[in-house]
Amino acid sequence: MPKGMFVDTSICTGCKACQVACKEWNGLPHEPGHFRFDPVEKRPVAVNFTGDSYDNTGDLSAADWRHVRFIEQFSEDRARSRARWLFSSDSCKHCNDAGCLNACPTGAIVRTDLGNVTVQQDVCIGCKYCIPSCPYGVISLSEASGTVRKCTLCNDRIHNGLGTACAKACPTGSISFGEVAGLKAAADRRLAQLKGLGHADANLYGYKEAGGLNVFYLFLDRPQVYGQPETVVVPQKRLPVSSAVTVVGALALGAAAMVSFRERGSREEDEEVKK
Amino acid sequence: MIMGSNMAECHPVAFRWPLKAKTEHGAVLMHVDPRFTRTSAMCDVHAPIRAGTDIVFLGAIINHVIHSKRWNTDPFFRQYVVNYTNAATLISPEFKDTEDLDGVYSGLSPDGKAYANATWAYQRETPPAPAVKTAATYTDLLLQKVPGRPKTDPTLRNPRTVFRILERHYSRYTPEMVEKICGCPKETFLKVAETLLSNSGADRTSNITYAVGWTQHTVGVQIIRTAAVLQALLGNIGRPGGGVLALRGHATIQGSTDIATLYHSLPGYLNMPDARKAHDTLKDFILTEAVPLSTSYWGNYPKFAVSYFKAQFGDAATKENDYGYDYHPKITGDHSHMPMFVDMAAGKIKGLLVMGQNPAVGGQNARFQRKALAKLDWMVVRDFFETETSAFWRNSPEIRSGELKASEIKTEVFFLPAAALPEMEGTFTNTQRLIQAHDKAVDPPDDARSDTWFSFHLGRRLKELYKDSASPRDWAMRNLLWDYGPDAAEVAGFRIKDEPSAYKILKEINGYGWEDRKPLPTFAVLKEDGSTACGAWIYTGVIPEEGKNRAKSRKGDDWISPNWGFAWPANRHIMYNRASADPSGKPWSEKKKLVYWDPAADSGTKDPGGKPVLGKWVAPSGEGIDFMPTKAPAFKGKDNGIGFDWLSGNDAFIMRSDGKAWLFAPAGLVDGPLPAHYEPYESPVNNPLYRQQANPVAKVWKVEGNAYHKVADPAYPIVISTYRLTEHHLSGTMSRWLPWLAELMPELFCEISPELASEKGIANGGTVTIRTARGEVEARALVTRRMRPFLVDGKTVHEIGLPWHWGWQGTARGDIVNNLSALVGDPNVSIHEGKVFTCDLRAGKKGGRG
Amino acid sequence: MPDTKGLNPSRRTFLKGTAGAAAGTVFAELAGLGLDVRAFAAKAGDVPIKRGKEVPSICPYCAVGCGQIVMVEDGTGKILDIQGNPDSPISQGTLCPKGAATYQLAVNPLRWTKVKYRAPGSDRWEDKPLDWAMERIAQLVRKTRDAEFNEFQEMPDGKGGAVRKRVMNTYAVASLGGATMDNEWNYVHQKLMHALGVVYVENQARI
Amino acid sequence: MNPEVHVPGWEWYYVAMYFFIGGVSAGAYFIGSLAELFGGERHREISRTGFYIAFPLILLTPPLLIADLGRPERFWHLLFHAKSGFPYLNFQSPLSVGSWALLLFGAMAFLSFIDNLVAEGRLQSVPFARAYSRMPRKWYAVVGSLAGFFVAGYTGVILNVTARPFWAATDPLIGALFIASGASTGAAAIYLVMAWRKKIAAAGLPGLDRFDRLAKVLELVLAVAVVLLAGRWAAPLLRGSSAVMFWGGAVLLGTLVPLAAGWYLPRAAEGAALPERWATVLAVLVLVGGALLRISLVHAGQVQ
Repeated sequence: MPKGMFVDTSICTGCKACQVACKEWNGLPHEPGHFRFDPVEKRPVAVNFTGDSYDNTGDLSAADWRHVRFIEQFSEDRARSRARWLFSSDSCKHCNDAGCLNACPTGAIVRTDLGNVTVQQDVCIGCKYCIPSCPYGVISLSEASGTVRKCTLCNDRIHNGLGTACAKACPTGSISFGEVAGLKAAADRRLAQLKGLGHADANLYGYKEAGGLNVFYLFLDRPQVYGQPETVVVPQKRLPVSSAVTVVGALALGAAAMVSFRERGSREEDEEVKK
Repeated sequence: MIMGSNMAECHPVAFRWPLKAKTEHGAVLMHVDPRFTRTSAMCDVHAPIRAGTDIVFLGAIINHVIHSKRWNTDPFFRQYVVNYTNAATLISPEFKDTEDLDGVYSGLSPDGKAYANATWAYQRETPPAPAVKTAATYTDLLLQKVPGRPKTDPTLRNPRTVFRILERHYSRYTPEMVEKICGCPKETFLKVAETLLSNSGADRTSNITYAVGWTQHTVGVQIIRTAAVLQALLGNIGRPGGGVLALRGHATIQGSTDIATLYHSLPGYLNMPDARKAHDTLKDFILTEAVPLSTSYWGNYPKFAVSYFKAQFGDAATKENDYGYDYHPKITGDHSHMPMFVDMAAGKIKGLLVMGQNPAVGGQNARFQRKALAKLDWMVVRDFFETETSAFWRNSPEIRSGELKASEIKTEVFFLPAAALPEMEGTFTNTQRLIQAHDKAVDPPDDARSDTWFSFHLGRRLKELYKDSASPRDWAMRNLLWDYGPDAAEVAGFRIKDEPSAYKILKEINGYGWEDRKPLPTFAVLKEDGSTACGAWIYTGVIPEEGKNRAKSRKGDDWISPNWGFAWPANRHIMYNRASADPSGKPWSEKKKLVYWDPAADSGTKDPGGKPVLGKWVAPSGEGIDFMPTKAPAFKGKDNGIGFDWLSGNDAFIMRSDGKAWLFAPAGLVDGPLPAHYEPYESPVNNPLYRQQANPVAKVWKVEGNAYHKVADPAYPIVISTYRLTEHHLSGTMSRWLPWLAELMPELFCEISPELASEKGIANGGTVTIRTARGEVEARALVTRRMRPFLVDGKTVHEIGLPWHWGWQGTARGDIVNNLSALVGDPNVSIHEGKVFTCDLRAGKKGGRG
Repeated sequence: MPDTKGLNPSRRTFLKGTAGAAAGTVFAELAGLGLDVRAFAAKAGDVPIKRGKEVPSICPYCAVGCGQIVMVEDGTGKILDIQGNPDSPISQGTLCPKGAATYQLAVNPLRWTKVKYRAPGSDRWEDKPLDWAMERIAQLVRKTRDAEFNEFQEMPDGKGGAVRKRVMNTYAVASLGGATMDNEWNYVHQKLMHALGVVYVENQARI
Repeated sequence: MNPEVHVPGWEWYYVAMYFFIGGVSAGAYFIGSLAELFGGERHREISRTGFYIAFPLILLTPPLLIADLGRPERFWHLLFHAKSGFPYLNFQSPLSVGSWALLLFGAMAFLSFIDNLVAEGRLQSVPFARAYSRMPRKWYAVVGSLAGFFVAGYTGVILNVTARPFWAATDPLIGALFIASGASTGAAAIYLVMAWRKKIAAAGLPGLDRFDRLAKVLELVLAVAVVLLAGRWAAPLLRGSSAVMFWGGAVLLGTLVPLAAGWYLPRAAEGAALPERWATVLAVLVLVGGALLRISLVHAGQVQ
């Protein structure tokens, strides 16, 4: 009975409570890259203004396990039909076919009985191979710990009968935590409701991607608009072909060597030389 | 309808509920605001209006409503309005409206700076014969001065009725005028008006929610009045789902207004004794304040006032010494925030206690306020972090620029570390009047102490210093009731043993019998003879019996939650909820049932024959009933009574002297009985409605360092609005020092429309400088179509927005936006006009074109 | 919509901890022929969670009044965590970003917890004992007030003349703030200010 | 492919150098083995040199690999499960398999290295020298060659089997490209070492040259194919420092110039063998080109 989260972006107000609640519960620091140090006053000073709507944290990182995106869609005349400000809170999706977990050479990344994918901090060696292996750009190296860190789906909370910290804090219920099957039923109902209200482009994201996502989304526009890839290939799916072609290359070279070294000297000659 | 508020951003958790109403019950959410904000994004309708034109928009809805078919045919509206509002009341024939006088009302003084409100009065019957001949008590005095009942015309045909005056007053507030003045498309306006109208009635209610987007104007009070008038006309007051909801900004800003640390008010909304009024003795004070209100529940004013003084001076407060009234200070003018700093700058104020406030950032014309701080002899700041206010002498912009020199600032500054909320026990009153307790979890670290600790121990030391004085000026200090030391059990387990008892203080606020020291269960038992002491009568009932603190009730339910906290007064969550039933006492509809008359219920009293008297008001939800519990709907009030005796069974508005909601305010406001549109004090356009440009009685301070811009000033052509964000709190002391919040909104930015940006050569993310006659600030440009230019009367008006949370301290820094704003305010309550003024904008850094 | 409230166990469950709560067995999902590390990872079966005494509180930021729970570590008496109170009918356990950051407001290395004093004309803070500061402030309040106390004041009589009125006040001392402080503080503070005759008493309700 | 996929932050001086040195080592070993297996005694010197090169070089790689780890002290988790202590292998992860391959290759390279020493009579005092026989040597060579191929190739598969747009788009060619480059740089290294040891055995060289040419042609073809395959993600190889390294270093210096020189110079010298001095320069170019190939591709994937 995997647990997960349903993120209904249609009722996200972009307040970022999830970002802070996540840091609070998980004891995450501010993202060091967002600050410079003021030597006179002896304190960090935030310098991460981006000009990208109200998004200043920009991305998920080892210190930012949640990230709220802001998408402004306004026509020049700002007619209501073409005036939208979309918000969406992003995190690790706890893929059923998880690129990071597949790539992990040490067994540090594990999936628990509740379906969440989490990094055992005492096992990870910081090889960073999981980082480019995540098709969603979630997992990241913490310079402080030398290990990779990401959302654990609040592993401690969910294994003690609680929901995730972000879902709990979310003022509007845009993030809800529960059993994936139940959440999907709710998501289907909400999608039908929105379609009925004329949101023709509304769609659910995460039913099929990467073997199904335990954290999935309702979007009002195409997933790409929210920065989510519309076709996801878990890298390890390509491993057999990639390996095979490499082996073919090796065989070709083997053949080349065989030909090269044989042409100039026969076994008989060798025998002679040896004698 | 959300207007004058950015609810989703500034009150995100409260916004949970309207959003639920939308997704689960199909409610229509509308946002009227100059900017497209996170609130607009969640609403079905966004009506953009030029800042400061709210009264035009709301007035036009009033005009639309009262001429609409629905309002004139659905009997609900007529029944509600005639019975529960003063629509039918006749106004003095001398009253002249703004339509008659081109923008001002009758009664304006020859210098145009103040109104006399005599001509705004009701027409009344002859006063009744007094019920008492001799006056032994303050109540008797009130009984001798009961005015005649207001004259009415329930048909509303008389041109002197409030309704006809209102109708004429708003007749030029048309959809076309909205388009012309507000810059809002007519169709959008009509959609808003129609939605409100169609969602009001017997089985539907509409709510209007506002915040400081309405208050921070020179017409702030009148904007809110306009909404109240509209809601009264739509029958949306006193009913579930209706009302005009204020979203306030600080954790207990409501509590600090109820138990006022405000110059003009005593706890419980009693006025501060005022040397400008006939307040020479306690009797004068009571008569001056209570006579105009005696036919409402304020008829109990003497009890509230005497019990207040008893709570201040205890045994020393006697009937003979007017309960210590003579030793209580009187105000002599406007001592509010802005004049406080004007007087400070003039050297009149020598010492300042700053408690959890940061005027160096949050004060209007902040540069002026910071420079005023340098004139003090001493200042005490209590806070968590080294606020800009506490550090003004060290590293403020004025020090850095050399304008001020630390060596020349003679101010002695104390920084006292404050306890954080989990480090002390106490109560907060939220924006719904709900008193909630927070318990002490841990001791504050090191020398940090609770605020109550500070004031209590400062008082204790001062009492010690004054204990041998015989001077009358020290009488109040000597006799001040100051017994809040903790019981051993209250501090058990904590390091700090001299923390005053929050319970004892709250018990005094609640009130108790002077002899038995037992808490009072309700303000109905207060006495005017000194036998009860009560700090703030409206809070009575929060400690109904010894040891029981209802602020600590923590049992919620799905609706009213009467057992979660305590909503003053008397746990009433929806004020004037008698209006949720029709005049005959029946619920308006099953769907909107809240409080109603149950004729079969046992009232708890017996008739002379010993049979139980049947009939009382009931509320199955557990809601406190805001009415006389057994007064039948058909009851006729006593003409020569006061308080509840005077009010009839359908006078739902029990705090009003006529028991009605006031569409027209014959008293209580200094700038007119009806709201009229005035342009902001600084505006790029002339008032298209009246010759009178701005509020004639607005408060202005023409002092050095506080220059104002002219109307349509070519040097300052752009409208600016200041506001807040979800990610920060006010002046930033509680958010900019938290890296978790600092990184969410790191720097000051300025929201600019692409149209204006291209006109000024501004690139997104670049630096811009905003200038007014008061100061200059630098900000990062956020170019966005969420901002738009307004077409006002054929002229393009550009508007920019600046969130104002930043200062030079903390972990998120930026220029202080209030360096731009001016000291100019609403005449009723002296709140400043921060939501709209004018400025100039250019690309580049301050002082250069870099 | 899924009811998020229902997904949270009641506060009491949380409070007492859950001895019998489903112990999460962590096991590695291993691809192919990899070693099954289930047996070893199962040591982490009882996934540890922060636990402590839970004290009900209220959010210190805006006036919505969301419920909070402060978790205090047994033994050390340190704040471990501050989060929403699911029992609150106002907030149902939710918080906004500021409310969610309350922990960092209380537990923050940048917070000042000692008395600081700046002498007239000085360019630096110095540390002072609390008791010294309290006594000095009391003396300053008394001196400033006594020097400029008005028992009576000439007031306009409305007819162009003046009339002597009892005012019992001082304009030399002012007080600012209060909207973020307890009702109890507001009460004792206004009481003290009025007893001293201070009339410049204001808080954030005006701005 | 999602351009927002995170960048691992692999440093060129650790990871790309590891890829490169591992490639040279594996290539040298591979050539050595093949020369040993198929080339007979004529190519004895080539095979010896290959084995002499492979082991010391592969010894250099673990420090490089470990230095790039966030927690270097935990490097052993790559082979043994941290909690159980048992050997750990994740077949889905080229990095996991590659770690074992590296270990295996290192072991074989060590055996071959010892073999060489014994064969050259440098370990006469060591007891087991007597146990020297040709059988185990061939076994090492076979197993070592396979492992070596793996070491040279898996580094490319590591890059290909990620979600970074450039690396994913160039899948499945980088593994083969790295193998080809490993062979060519291995050959260059053998040549240089032989030149340094003054053991240029004329009889063996043509075979090596021939193999080298074939490897370079394969490398060239694959390099161009990689760019074509990268398609819209090819930008880092078309502009900027990676492009210079790739085209100027890997393609031009590493393959085109040596190929052209190998074709032109002998003709210019009228049939005479390539002068040793030129050949040395060309071998250095090949090595530089091989290093730049790894650097440019490791870099390109972290740009796009």
